[in-house]
Amino acid sequence: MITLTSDPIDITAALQQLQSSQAGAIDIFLGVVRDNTQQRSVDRLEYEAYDRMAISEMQKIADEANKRWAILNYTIIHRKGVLRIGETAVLIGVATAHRADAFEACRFIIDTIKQTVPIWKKEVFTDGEQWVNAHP
Amino acid sequence: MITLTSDPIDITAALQQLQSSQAGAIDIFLGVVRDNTQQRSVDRLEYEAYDRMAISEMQKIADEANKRWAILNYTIIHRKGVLRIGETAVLIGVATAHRADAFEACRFIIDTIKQTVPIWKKEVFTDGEQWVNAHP
Amino acid sequence: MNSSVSVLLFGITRDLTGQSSVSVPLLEEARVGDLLTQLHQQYPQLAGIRSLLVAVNGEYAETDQILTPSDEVALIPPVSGG
Amino acid sequence: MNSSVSVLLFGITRDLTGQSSVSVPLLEEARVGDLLTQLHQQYPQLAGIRSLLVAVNGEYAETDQILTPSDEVALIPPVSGG
Repeated sequence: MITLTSDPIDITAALQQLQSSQAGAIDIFLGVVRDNTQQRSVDRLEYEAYDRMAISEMQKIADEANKRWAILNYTIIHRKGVLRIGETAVLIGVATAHRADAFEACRFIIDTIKQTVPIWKKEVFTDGEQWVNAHP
Repeated sequence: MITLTSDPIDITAALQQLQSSQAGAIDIFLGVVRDNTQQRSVDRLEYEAYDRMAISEMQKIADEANKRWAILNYTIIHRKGVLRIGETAVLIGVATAHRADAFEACRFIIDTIKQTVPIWKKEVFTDGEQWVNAHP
Repeated sequence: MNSSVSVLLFGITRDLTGQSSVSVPLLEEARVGDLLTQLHQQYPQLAGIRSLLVAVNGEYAETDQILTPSDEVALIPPVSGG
Repeated sequence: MNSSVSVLLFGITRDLTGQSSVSVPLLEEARVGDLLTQLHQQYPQLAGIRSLLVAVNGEYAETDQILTPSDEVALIPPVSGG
């Protein structure tokens, strides 16, 4: 299941959705807003998405992961809007029979999301702001 | 934090304990009881531990992970006793600044637990039972 | 025939132009590469961005793809989700 | 001097012997390897286990480690946690 949302991510609900009686391994990755980046103090992050395409690109990644690994269930949830320190920006959950598949698929999904999905993050520091990756 | 317990694993509490304002990534691995193994139908698992040594061996693994990766917080929780399909037998959680460390440390911890920690699992099938790994 | 295409702007491209979409005149048989050239002429500040891709109807497009006025076009500056 | 050491048994070793600990007579300067030999003589069914390690005072022990009656000794069949 793929979700792009302005609401806080409900980890318990995500876990519930991953359950499968055949699952022996579940890997859950959380991308969290931390209080600093490159030694600059972060006040908040502002996420913006090209919604329609962000969802279809995340679906492509999930489809590719399903081809490469024996996935029983997965969930991808990405936040948009203003996020404060400690909030979860992205949750990837993968349930598989065996643990290697869960770890590898989960990592593939988050790594690829960061490369191809049209979502943009502005870091708002205590002393300025910048769109991440935008500048040479 | 390291826990060996007969009580169900509380994932929300584990997540709470992993929080850190410096954390940008949290990886959580769950080992779950699945309904079959090698095509045999599983009724339940029975876990037994040499408690004192299981805890000290898990602590050694955590210490080694802390040396190898920049870990902000970790939690390792292992169940003992009778576990039914869908129950969580083990939870590993690692919080780091960057995601590669979280994935690698989490996987190292679960892989090494399976090699060195004196915990034993009996698979009780619908038609028999066996101690896992015990026989040649 | 004079026509134009509307281009959606996000992130730094929205900030730099001050607009969330811009209308760009479209010559017949214009390609994605032509659109990028026109946008750079119209908004020289776009040159400060590390890379710019174009999506057409929600899919990444090559520079030789031909545009039509009914396409949903978007400028995609470097993504930074996750 | 006649003495003995108590050996904790877990998992398949407990099932095979029907006991959760056994007392093994200990000669002076007896080593972990000697204990394993005695246990195998006393409980031939242990031979069916893929491997057996010994822990002394909660640490994996080499076969040449010398045992004393006050040691906490445990047989460690192949682990299968996780």
